[in-house]
Amino acid sequence: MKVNNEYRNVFIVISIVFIAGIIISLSVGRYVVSFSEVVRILVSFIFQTEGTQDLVAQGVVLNLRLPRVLGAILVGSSLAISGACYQGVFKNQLVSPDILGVSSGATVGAAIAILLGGDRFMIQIGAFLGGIAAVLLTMMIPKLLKNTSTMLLVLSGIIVGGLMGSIIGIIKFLADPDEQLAEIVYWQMGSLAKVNLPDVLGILPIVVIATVILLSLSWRINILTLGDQEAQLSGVNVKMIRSIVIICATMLTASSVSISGTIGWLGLVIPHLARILIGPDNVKVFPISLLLGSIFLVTIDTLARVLTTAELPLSILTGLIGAPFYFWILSRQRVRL
Amino acid sequence: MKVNNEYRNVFIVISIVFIAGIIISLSVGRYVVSFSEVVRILVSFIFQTEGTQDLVAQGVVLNLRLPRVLGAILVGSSLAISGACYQGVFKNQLVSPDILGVSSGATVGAAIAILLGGDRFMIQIGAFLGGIAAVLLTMMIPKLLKNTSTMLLVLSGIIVGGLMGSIIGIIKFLADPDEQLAEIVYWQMGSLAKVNLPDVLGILPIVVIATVILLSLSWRINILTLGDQEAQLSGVNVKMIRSIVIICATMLTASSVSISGTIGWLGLVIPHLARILIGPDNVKVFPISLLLGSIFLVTIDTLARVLTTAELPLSILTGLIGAPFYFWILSRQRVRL
Amino acid sequence: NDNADQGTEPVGQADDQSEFKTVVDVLGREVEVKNEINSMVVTPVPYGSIIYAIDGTMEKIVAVNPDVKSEYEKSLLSTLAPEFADVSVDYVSTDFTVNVEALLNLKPDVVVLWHVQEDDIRKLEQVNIPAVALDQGGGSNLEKTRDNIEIIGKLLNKEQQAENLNQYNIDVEDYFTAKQDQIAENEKPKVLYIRDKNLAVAAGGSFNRQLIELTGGINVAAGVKGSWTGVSMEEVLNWNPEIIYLSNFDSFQPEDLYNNTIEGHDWSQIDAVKNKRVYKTPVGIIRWDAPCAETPLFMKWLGQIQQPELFNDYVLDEDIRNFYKEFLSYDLTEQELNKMLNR
Amino acid sequence: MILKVENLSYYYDKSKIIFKNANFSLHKGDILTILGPNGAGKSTMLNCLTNVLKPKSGQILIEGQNIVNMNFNEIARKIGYVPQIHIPTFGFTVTEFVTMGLAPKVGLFAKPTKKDILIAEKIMDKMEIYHLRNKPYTQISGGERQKATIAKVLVQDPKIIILDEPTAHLDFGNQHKTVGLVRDLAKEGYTVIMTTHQPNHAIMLDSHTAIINSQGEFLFGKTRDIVSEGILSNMYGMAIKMPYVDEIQQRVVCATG
Amino acid sequence: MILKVENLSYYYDKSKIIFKNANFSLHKGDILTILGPNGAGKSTMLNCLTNVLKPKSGQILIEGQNIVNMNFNEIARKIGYVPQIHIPTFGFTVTEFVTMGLAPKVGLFAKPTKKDILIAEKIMDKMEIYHLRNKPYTQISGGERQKATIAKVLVQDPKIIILDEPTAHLDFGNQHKTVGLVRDLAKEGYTVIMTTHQPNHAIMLDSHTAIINSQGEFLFGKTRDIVSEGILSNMYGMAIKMPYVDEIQQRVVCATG
Ligand SMILES: Nc1ncnc2c1ncn2[C@@H]1O[C@H](COP(=O)(O)OP(=O)(O)OP(=O)(O)O)[C@@H](O)[C@H]1O
Ligand SMILES: Nc1ncnc2c1ncn2[C@@H]1O[C@H](COP(=O)(O)OP(=O)(O)OP(=O)(O)O)[C@@H](O)[C@H]1O
Ligand SMILES: [Mg+2]
Ligand SMILES: [Mg+2]
Repeated sequence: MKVNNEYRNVFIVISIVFIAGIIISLSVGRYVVSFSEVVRILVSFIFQTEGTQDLVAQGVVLNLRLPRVLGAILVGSSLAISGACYQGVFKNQLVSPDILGVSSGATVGAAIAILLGGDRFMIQIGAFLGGIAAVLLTMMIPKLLKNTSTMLLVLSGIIVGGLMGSIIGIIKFLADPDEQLAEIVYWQMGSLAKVNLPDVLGILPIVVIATVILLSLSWRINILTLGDQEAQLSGVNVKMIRSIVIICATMLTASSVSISGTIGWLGLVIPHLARILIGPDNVKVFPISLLLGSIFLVTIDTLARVLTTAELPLSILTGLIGAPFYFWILSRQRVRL
Repeated sequence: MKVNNEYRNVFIVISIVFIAGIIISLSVGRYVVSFSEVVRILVSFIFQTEGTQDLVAQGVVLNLRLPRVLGAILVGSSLAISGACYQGVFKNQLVSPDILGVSSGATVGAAIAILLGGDRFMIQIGAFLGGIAAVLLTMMIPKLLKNTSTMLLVLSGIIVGGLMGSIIGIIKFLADPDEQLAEIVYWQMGSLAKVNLPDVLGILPIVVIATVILLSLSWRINILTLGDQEAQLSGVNVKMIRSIVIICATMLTASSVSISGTIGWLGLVIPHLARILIGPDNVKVFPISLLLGSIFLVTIDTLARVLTTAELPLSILTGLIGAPFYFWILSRQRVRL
Repeated sequence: NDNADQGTEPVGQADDQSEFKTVVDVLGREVEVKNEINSMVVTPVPYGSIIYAIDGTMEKIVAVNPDVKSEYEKSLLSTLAPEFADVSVDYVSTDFTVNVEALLNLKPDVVVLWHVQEDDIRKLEQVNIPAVALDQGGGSNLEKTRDNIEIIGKLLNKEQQAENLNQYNIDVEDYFTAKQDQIAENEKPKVLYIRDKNLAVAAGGSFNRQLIELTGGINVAAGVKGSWTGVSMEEVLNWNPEIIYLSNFDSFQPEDLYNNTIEGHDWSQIDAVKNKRVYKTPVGIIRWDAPCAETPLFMKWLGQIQQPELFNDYVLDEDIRNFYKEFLSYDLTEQELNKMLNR
Repeated sequence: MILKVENLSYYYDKSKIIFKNANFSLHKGDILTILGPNGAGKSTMLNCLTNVLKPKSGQILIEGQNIVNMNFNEIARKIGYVPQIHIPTFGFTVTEFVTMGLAPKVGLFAKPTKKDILIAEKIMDKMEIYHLRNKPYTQISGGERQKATIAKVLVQDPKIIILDEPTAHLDFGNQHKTVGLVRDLAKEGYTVIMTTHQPNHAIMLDSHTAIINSQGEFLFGKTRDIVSEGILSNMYGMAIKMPYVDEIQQRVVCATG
Repeated sequence: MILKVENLSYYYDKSKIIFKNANFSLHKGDILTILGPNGAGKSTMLNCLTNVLKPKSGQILIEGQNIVNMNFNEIARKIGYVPQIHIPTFGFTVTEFVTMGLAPKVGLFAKPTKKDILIAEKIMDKMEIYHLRNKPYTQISGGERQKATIAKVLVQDPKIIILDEPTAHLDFGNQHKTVGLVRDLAKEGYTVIMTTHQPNHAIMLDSHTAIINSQGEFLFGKTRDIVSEGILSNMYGMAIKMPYVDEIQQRVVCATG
């Protein structure tokens, strides 16, 4: 079948770009480590052999770059796949992972942790719990109003988002402007600069489990796009699937936001790119989104630390690089939207 | 006709609340001016007669409170009506006035002005021009791609919004954290504390003209919601109407944001409330939104200056007051969405 | 226009007209204020401590920006000026905006604010509260800080004290300027001044860069744009600074670097860390990281760290003690001095 | 001559011509029923006639004026269109919806007046949907919605009324009422073009009929000439009988088997 | 007995009963055609039968089991549903769409296999839409989409197939093919319930017919008993003749006038 071959080709090309991206990202940086040196360090790390004696280079590659690359892969893929899921569940291509308030909730959680003087771990926990709490609140409102339409759910997300926005405002208002406010603002701009291996390992199980569940549900999510009634009559337990998807996607977004701060835009745009490349079938869209999201964030994060002496926040680059790139894709494909 | 009477009643009730809101707002504040004194000051101001001799009270009412109330009316009504318009033009109840990037563009403009050390007037001009520039950019993209679907326009808005977000990030990054950053952050939180009469008079002509045009087009905008093709075949020049509406709504949002900073949420939610109250007919939704927007912002701004001795940013209160209020309306109406 | 002529008429009209004086602020406005100022509202952050240095008390300050208060609590001022402990922080926001109406109830004799707060100034004028503007450039420029100090002196009828303070400032600056050509480029240590754990550093446009260079160091981040700009750890490895200063904007300590406990950082291979040359900047009556009354002392401190051989004709501890005695009328204890210098 | 179509052809994709060489003209009071199998191109042709799609060749003249030189408002004053499927987003009431037909007649900034609404209500009454006037348009049955859409076009009051399968969702009674309505409209001087999947409707209207077949061939003529056992059998690809039924004094199209 | 409906009634709003006291039962291979004027409540009844709406009184038993005790998957294995109007949001290909019918048969986390797709393609071939298999579902004609939706239900392979106006957008040929298809499905052992606005289709299928009239009254019986001039005239509110046409050896429902 021609169509499936096309998918396979796209998948292979993107996988190659993905691996190349990782290797390039590990090899470049403000501190120059030669490519052969990088390979030697990696080999000795993987096989736990004695490798190079250049401790600085080894520190740079293993302690500074590697965790960031891994972090970028997890965060990028999580945001992309949860964006794709939400777009399917809400039958709307313009929905982002923030739709139910997870990002703003995470920001509130992180900000509270910062306000209470918590360390990085506390901030991560705060962000994670805050994100989940916001989504729970969002999902409670339609229950309270005894109206379970998607429209009301989305509206609830907006209500909760507004509320969280205000709470962030209060916290910023109360925060000590030197240390705490700067920290909150920094967090909101997104950064992988501080990611270390334990962070990555901390969210890894959640990310893997949620991703696997969502990938397995991809075909059912296709059916959800037919509309609640028709999906139900096709034997899909709409409420259950929707709940699972929302829970998994929330877990993904909350965990990734917890280590990187808020990163806008990616979760909205990457699934779109995937759909432009291989059509609306989520069975294909999810894996492609996952890869594209990783590639995109690894690239952005590499640029963030390489481009200038200053370490650029991710939110700056996602827009600056992502917007023209997206525009370019749109103009190349002349897609019918 | 029963239905039209219902509208008239709603309109009258809301108008009364509107006027009462203005009077209350002028009468309350941290500095106590008796109600009779307020009335005397206003009367002597309006009829240019010799009034009270209490110059401080006169200064408080005429120089501190009146410009804020007028500012709140203009900004609240502008955001509400432009939200209602965009929702009609884009056939989507979840669209806010920011959809084409006007707010983020205005923030960029204001932030650049702040970075260059501009004064308040420069910041206003910067915000206004920035907002318009962003929308122009958004509207250019579909032209460049030779695809004029609404979907692409909305996507362009997202692209431009992302881009603007990044530029704001850069500016914040470059800004001096002690003064400029605080000012930008504060601007983003929205405030009417600094509004004075010249500001209000400066945007008044634009707001009045754009509002009148939009109110007159309200019925045609109804027809736009039928979809492009059907609207065209009903004799509506879809492209023209859409352009006029976008231009006017952009002018409204840009001017109001220029004097108040960004105020989220209002433009999205107020038209919704109006629709809950009197149905989807824009001929009724526009005037009601206008009044509700004014009432809401006058209330919020009054609370911002009365609640505590410090000035609270508006974005804190819009969410804190608005979210539960909106929830309450939803729960009272048990609306079918 | 009615308001224009009332603008010169201050509140509290019962008072005798002869008790007024005119102060010219940095905007060139001639502000009529009470001769004897008894209550003032201060929005700029370092000026709480500067007023203390000039006036010897903070009891005239009735309301400040919350930051002034938090600075106060972290500094020696909390010992020196206990009268300030209960000052109100409710009327001014951290972005310096004042709630004019609420302020009216306080009836302050004068409000001191930054010259860029034009709207607040106008609103205050409209309700007849005298407002005196200081140059915000004082945040990054020694000369402008001195101008501001002069204005504060006039306001408080302490011109002489202000002048002395400024003169000391000029003398110390001149001392360092005079020795500039004696420092060989290759003997200047590579210095990095870090603001917080996010690696915001004193960059090309910063006040601290000027001080570092004046006192014989090379700011490795001089090429970075902005005043405080975030950089990456890899870049720091690249620079490999010999001396690191940690500001008081963040609570981090040299031990955090020595023990490599900051997430996402790797300090172990940096010379400054290997040689234990990481210094926490001192806090006197205010943190020295930004222009303040104690800036001359800060220069001296920097000088002896960066060029101990060259700047050897003063004893830092003594100069600090003298400064406190002369300008603040306070005898620093050994313990207080050690705490100030993080010893 | 109110409508003249010359040499019209259209394709979405060059490899598959939807129809070609369509030629016909209609006068005041004429009815044209368009028959054709699914996917032949009936809706496509209507979209060309309403200037929504630009024909790949040929031209369309309305009262002698080329449609490409007319603006939306002029077209809407000449042509009213009832689409095959209508999807509502906002819950306008039926009255509000029907009144929208006034758009080409009132000024750019105008709103319908009380008088306009009375006209609309009269037409709703005629279409037997007056009792639904305050119901949201999103909460009425498929057939009711069909009638509301027709009412909207009558409010628009054009010269030519184009209906895409107007009877698709109507019950048997309403189907025949609609056929009667079309006949009445023609008598009142409207020119009516409609597509249908019921050849019987063409016979009942007995005016002009066009056929588009799956190969894109176009055939036009008097209904009695076009609607014949041979042509229909050929077009639908099945055996069709057209016995004359005395009870209704008309031929009836029947499928055999 | 595959389906038993007892005393069913429904209203959206207490002031207007949509239907009441509906009683009937169907066996394997039965066909039920539901006739009724627009807005009578046919779609509403189908929504009750598929458990989308909860009846206000009465119960529905499928193979003896009360439908309210069955979960979605169980219902979908018993009942397949073809809606009256389908609005697509994403441009799935026709194959992807049709394959979605497999949902109740594969596990929660499963995806259709190559074999499943082959089955779907066979059914698409049978429905004559195989040539459209790679076309986006948003870019095919109304009739083509109708056929795709039926194909999807055939893939689902339930016991009872419910179709809401399956012939509404089909051309005359396809209408009769669909009627034939329904007959074949019944022969294969499916129980089929369909609404239609063509009483002729009921006659052609000649099994069971139900009528819902505008007053909400429900009538059920053998088609030959129910579809009579009297009952139809009454229900549609117009004079109806049902002459016997020799050519097709069947009665034909005709409107007079
Ligand atoms: N937007 C489009 N892009 C490409 N092809 C299209 C598009 N719309 C329709 N088609 C194709 O053009 C052909 C004619 O479609 P059209 O809708 O005109 O048929 P129709 O005669 O109205 O059919 P029906 O009786 O089913 O409504 C069909 O094969 C269809 O698949
Ligand atoms: N969601 C709803 N809320 C309230 N009333 C409704 C709703 N849906 C349908 N109705 C009303 O219920 C009645 C029956 O509607 P239904 O769609 O079942 O009719 P139907 O027999 O299928 O008509 P048609 O032949 O036109 O499809 C109609 O009067 C309609 O206006
Ligand atoms: Mg068609
Ligand atoms: Mg129906």
